[in-house]
Amino acid sequence: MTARILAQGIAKQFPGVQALDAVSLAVEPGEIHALLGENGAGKSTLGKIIAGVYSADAGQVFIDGAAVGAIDEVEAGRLGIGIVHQEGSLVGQLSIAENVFAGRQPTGRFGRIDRRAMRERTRALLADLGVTLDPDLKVAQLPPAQAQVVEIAKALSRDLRALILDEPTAALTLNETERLFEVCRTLAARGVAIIYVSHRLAEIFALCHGVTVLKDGRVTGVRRVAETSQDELIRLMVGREVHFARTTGARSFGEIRLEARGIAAAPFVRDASFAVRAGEIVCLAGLVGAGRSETCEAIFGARRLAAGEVLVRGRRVRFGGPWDAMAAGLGMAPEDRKDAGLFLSMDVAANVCATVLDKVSSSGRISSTKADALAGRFIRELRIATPSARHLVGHLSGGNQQKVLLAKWLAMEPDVLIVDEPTRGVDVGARSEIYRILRDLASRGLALLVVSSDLPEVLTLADRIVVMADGCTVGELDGATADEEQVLRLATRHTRVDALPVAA
Amino acid sequence: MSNLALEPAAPSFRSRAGTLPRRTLLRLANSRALMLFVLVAALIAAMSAFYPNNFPTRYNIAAVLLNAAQNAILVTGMMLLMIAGGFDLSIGSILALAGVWAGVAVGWWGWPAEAGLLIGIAVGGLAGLVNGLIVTRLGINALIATLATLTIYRGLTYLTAGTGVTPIGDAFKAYGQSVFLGVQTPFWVMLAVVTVGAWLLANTRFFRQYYFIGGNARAAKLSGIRVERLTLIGFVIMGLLAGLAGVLGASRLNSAVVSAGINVELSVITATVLGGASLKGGEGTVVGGVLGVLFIALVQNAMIINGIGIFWQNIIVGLVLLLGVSLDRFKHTHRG
Amino acid sequence: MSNLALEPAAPSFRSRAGTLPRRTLLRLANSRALMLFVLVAALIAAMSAFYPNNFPTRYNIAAVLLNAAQNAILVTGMMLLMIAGGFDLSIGSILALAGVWAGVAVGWWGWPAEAGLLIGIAVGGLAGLVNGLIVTRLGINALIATLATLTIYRGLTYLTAGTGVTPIGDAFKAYGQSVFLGVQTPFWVMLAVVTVGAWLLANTRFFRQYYFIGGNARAAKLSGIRVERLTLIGFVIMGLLAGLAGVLGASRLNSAVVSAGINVELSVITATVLGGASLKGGEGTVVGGVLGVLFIALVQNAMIINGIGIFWQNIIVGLVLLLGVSLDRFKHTHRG
Amino acid sequence: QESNFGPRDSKEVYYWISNKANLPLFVQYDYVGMKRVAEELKVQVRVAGPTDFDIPGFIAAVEQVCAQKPAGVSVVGGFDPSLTEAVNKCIEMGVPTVVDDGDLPLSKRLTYIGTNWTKIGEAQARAMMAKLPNGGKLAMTSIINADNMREAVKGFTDFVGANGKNKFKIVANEDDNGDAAKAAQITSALLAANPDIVGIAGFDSESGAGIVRALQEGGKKPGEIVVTAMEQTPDFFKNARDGWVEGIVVQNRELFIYYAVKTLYDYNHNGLKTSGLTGVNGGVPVPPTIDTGILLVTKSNVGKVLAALKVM
Ligand SMILES: Nc1ncnc2c1ncn2[C@@H]1O[C@H](COP(=O)(O)OP(=O)(O)OP(=O)(O)O)[C@@H](O)[C@H]1O
Ligand SMILES: Nc1ncnc2c1ncn2[C@@H]1O[C@H](COP(=O)(O)OP(=O)(O)OP(=O)(O)O)[C@@H](O)[C@H]1O
Ligand SMILES: [Mg+2]
Ligand SMILES: [Mg+2]
Repeated sequence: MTARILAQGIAKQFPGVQALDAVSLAVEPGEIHALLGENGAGKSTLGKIIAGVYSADAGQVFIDGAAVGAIDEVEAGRLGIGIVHQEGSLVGQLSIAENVFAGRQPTGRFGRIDRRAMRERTRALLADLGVTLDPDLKVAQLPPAQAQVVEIAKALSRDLRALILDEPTAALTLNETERLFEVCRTLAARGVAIIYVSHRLAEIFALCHGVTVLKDGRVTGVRRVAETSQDELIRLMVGREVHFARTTGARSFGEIRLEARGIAAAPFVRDASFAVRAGEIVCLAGLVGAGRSETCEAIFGARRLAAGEVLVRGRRVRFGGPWDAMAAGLGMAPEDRKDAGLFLSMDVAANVCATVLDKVSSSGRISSTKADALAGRFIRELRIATPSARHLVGHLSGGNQQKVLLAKWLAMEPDVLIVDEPTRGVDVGARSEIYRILRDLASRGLALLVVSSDLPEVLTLADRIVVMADGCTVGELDGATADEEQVLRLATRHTRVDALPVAA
Repeated sequence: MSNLALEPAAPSFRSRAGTLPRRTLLRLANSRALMLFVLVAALIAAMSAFYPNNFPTRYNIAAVLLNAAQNAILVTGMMLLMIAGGFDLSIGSILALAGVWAGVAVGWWGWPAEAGLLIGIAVGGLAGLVNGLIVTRLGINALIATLATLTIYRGLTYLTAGTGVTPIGDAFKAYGQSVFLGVQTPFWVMLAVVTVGAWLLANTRFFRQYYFIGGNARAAKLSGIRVERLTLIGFVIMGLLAGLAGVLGASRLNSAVVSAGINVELSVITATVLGGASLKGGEGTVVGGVLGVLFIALVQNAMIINGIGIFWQNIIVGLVLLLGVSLDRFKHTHRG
Repeated sequence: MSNLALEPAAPSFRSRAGTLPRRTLLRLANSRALMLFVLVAALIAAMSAFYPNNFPTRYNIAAVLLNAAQNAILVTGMMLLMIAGGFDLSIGSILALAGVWAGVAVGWWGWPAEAGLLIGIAVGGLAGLVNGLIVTRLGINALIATLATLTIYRGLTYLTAGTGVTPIGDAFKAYGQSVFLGVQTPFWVMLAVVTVGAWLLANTRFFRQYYFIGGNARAAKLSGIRVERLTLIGFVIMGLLAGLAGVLGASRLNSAVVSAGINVELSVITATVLGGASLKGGEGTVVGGVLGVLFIALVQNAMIINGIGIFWQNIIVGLVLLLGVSLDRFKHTHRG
Repeated sequence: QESNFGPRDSKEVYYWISNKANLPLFVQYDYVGMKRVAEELKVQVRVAGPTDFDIPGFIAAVEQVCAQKPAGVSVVGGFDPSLTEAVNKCIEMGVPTVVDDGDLPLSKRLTYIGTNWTKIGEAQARAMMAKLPNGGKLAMTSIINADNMREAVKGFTDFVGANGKNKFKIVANEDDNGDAAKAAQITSALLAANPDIVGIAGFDSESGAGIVRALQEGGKKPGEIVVTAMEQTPDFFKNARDGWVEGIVVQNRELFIYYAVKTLYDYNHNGLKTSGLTGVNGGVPVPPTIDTGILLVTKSNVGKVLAALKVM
């Protein structure tokens, strides 16, 4: 049987980076093939070359044995290659239906767009993925997880021969992930070849047949999933052992640093109460759209509080904006790193220093020495893979961007740090690194509030788990003893405002 | 500050309750276009009530419509470009260049009127093509590219005919001066352009792509939309429309004026933004843009009828502009 | 098309290898500013070689520098705004308004010259404040807001003194006409403004924040940068500088003219973009902007000395502009 | 298109500097006089200045041209009093400088060559009032911020005030910005605002064409509303023949620069000294103003004009 997708000897260079070097990859029809590798290993680049976004410097791509020359996105679509981009390809101002059929809307007479058909087909595609959304909603109004589902629906809206999924589940919760897997299996059964990129090894073992591991732009191993182990894959990827240990035993915490009492903020947060103590890691868990991110923004002064109060070190505070929150010792790494977190067209050093301009300046004057030193420190400590501190952040791989985002807030040395989805798109090595850093910070007395939709992550990190549903905090669990089921039960329980077991 | 703007009012497909007219109405709702429509209607009503003998007369209405024709044609093209996140400052010069070429062909070389019209429009399209090539091939941003061609095309206009061409010819002027249902040809041409343009932009797959480009060019490209090619086509369309406006103007005055269209880009962009476009791109409708042109034209007409001194006219136009764009901003803030 | 622009050259905290001049040179390298510097130097060398008796004379150089002063002052403020992703179209009107107020205060009311200068600058700052409030408080985008105030301020200028004020007074004109080292005061004021502005923007923490705002306003806000307040301050600074340019101009000409500064916004924005700014924001340097002004001024001077026919001047200016911005685009393409 | 005249090898260069330096009106008339005088005196005459309305650019051009120390400069002064200092600077640098078309009375210019814009306003008013024995509402349109236009507006207004008594009322003074299409738009609105309007005067070269167009579009008959205007293209004179325009003021624009360069040339070459007060600079032969006069073209004399211009 000829491979559905065959890439041979692919090389690709970016200024200062050899992203891919003689990489080969073969995927049979009906196979779900995992592509693994650290951040910056070149996974997305390979996917983009196959999908016609980039052209390779060397090497050749074959689809069903036929060599495809220099193609662009349009041609790739015609060849039946679909791709879910890591960084998204949706236009916020337009409706879900239009995004799904971008440039390929079904048309009726006189080339007129057939909106009814477009809506119906969108609804059906979304239903396949287990989501009910009004196809007329604007994508900008969707929380990241739902946008991700739309992104997937968009790739599925064509007649596919091959599908590339670049970290499709980074923003998804369990439920949607399961649905996506089902869809993948159905497609595979129909003979579609799927390339699956993810940093979650458990997913690889649950879904994939074969796996190719990249490191620094080279293939370090090709395995059958059934014949390999997590440890082996990690070794191939990282070159060393990585282990995830749960927080063990009860640690001692300090005074209450941050407390939220009955917070409400438009449009989804209705009643959130919890406290974070010095040295403690509190994880805010919940389903998509539970209002966790908005709660954090409200606390941080980036969103207007409609009701309730925020206390920092026991004192009631009213923040006019994030600057006030920062002055009070709060920091917040937002979940959407492209839109809200980073300055993509600026370099690493500038991004790291954005929150601490006063720290890198003396008597009002920016000191490039200090800025360099600070950036250099974090590049080393967080092992950010960048050619230099002068590299534009927009050119870093997703995981490394995430590390820059963390660095930016660590540089501020806050008393209370809110981190929204700290490891979205981060590789296993870096993830354990980030966990280590977060724990380390906590042990040094920082109060940490972590929002995460990744349950294993919640269980690994949390000293205490606060669960939100429907804009309200609905319960608390002990981080050391809680299990996935307990969290999910709280998060999915139908709650009414008046029947809330609000945490003390 | 473009990146500080509040959330945009991009058109979207609303639910399809009811009949076609009702749906159209619904689509207008919550939009700049509706706001302008209300403002225009209110202004017409007020003027008709206070000046029944001056404002709602056949000649006055015809004159307002005729004078708005040029900008309404231009706004159709500008809206397309601005939806795609671009714009064209050189339209005034293109307009003059097209008019002068038509004038030279007919008035000096004695070509038939139709050939003159065509050559003018073609010159406009060519100028637009050059703009588009500079922007897409050389990668120079639209602001500086069209600022440069603004002066270049104006220079070419002077070189072509330093004194302009007057008169052009009787056959030629018929195209701009003949009257149909009480209004002159340019108005009817405008009506056709605007109607077709509005329909195409709102309904066809091809033009719908411009909303993607303006909304997020990178995402559009990843979605298989040929951003560069479409941008180029957008500039050519703008050029053709500017050429059309140029030959119509020349024909209406029976004179190809080298100084035609100076500063017209500012009033056209004003109307386009008033009509719902933004510099960021991704939003706006042709109907909105045309209502923007009409609104400004009516305000100017109203001020003269009211006998407002010219010094005050500037101030009032400015205030009205602020009012026009702030009304629905207000609504936005309330929506959250 | 702004969202199609290639990768921007955002400033960064550069390394400080070597001495101050060397560092400055390094910072220039790879930038629009360097490109312009080379172009300016080449033009000066060529003109000096070909026209030794006309170009490098004291009078000619003084005239070029003096005439570039107004735009160079304005470009400093415009650069700040454009770095933050905004801009101001009303500067020409602010300039006229400030000049006329100074003229009225000194020429009509007999106030002392210094009071006239201060009132003019204050009027400029106030106009800038109004712009800033409209943009930040009402959330109206900078394009339409300053287009509106462009006409409003011009209207106010006419209302203040319909015919302008000529002459203003001897004490007043001394501020714009006294000569120091062969060049008139406005040049030295410009030099001070530009030097201080360039230093502040490149080196201070406060002004560095504007790059972040332009880079990503939302991220800047979440990083604790007071986006709205800084935007407001940016508009006030622009207003103050426009006011300064206005009173200097009035003083130099001993005449407060109601039509001063018409269309100046376009040439200032041209120079700013030529100097490395983009409509998207986040990039540009004052040095670049000033070199942009100087380059355009020199090209115009060269054309006068060359005796190039005015019919060709537009075309040449346009082509030179395209050349200026495309040179480093070329480099970009090769890098990426 | 030519904008440098005279023999290329001549070392003696005179400049004519203006805003909108290639305005069709200039090209049509002033350039003709320029070419003529350059060839006659065997000197170079060059055009300089911005091609759009750009006062700073205009001033810059004056200063930079004078920095070249040319044989003489003529500055078109009608736009703005702020040119005064630039002209003074030229004089101080020793460059013989005159002003044409519109005056800069406060400057140290050697002389002003051109028409008296106040008289132009008066001439239009006189022609209009003669045609309207019963009086009525009048309106004006011009470039509102051009100095010479302001003089014309004042001349018109004062003449009507002085001679029209209570019969006439000026209802509007609008700004057409030198754009015929804008003038048409304004005229239409004026007709709507004042259905009983009897006369409209236009002071810039583009006003007349726009006014006439709007009247035609508004269904008026020739002469129904009395129009006075400035000369524009040769074709425009047909409107006087056909009755659309009552009077067209002609300025003899060719003479402006012709006499400007001649005056400068004489200043440079002719040894004549005058003893009169007019003699600046030790009695050189330059009168303080040279009025080229105006001609009012009406239906009665338009035939000759059309014949001379060879317009059918
Ligand atoms: N457009 C670009 N310009 C410059 N460098 C780039 C560009 N795109 C990718 N790179 C570089 O190429 C390398 C590979 O990037 P790629 O995005 O393929 O990594 P990845 O394996 O997908 O990482 P991640 O897991 O973080 O998504 C990285 O070093 C990245 O910095
Ligand atoms: N049903 C919905 N319709 C439209 N928008 C929604 C809906 N639900 C949530 N959102 C959007 O999602 C956000 C609220 O969810 P938020 O991101 O705070 O939740 P979360 O618990 O942090 O979820 P996530 O896993 O996405 O981070 C808001 O920005 C809101 O606009
Ligand atoms: Mg990737
Ligand atoms: Mg969230």
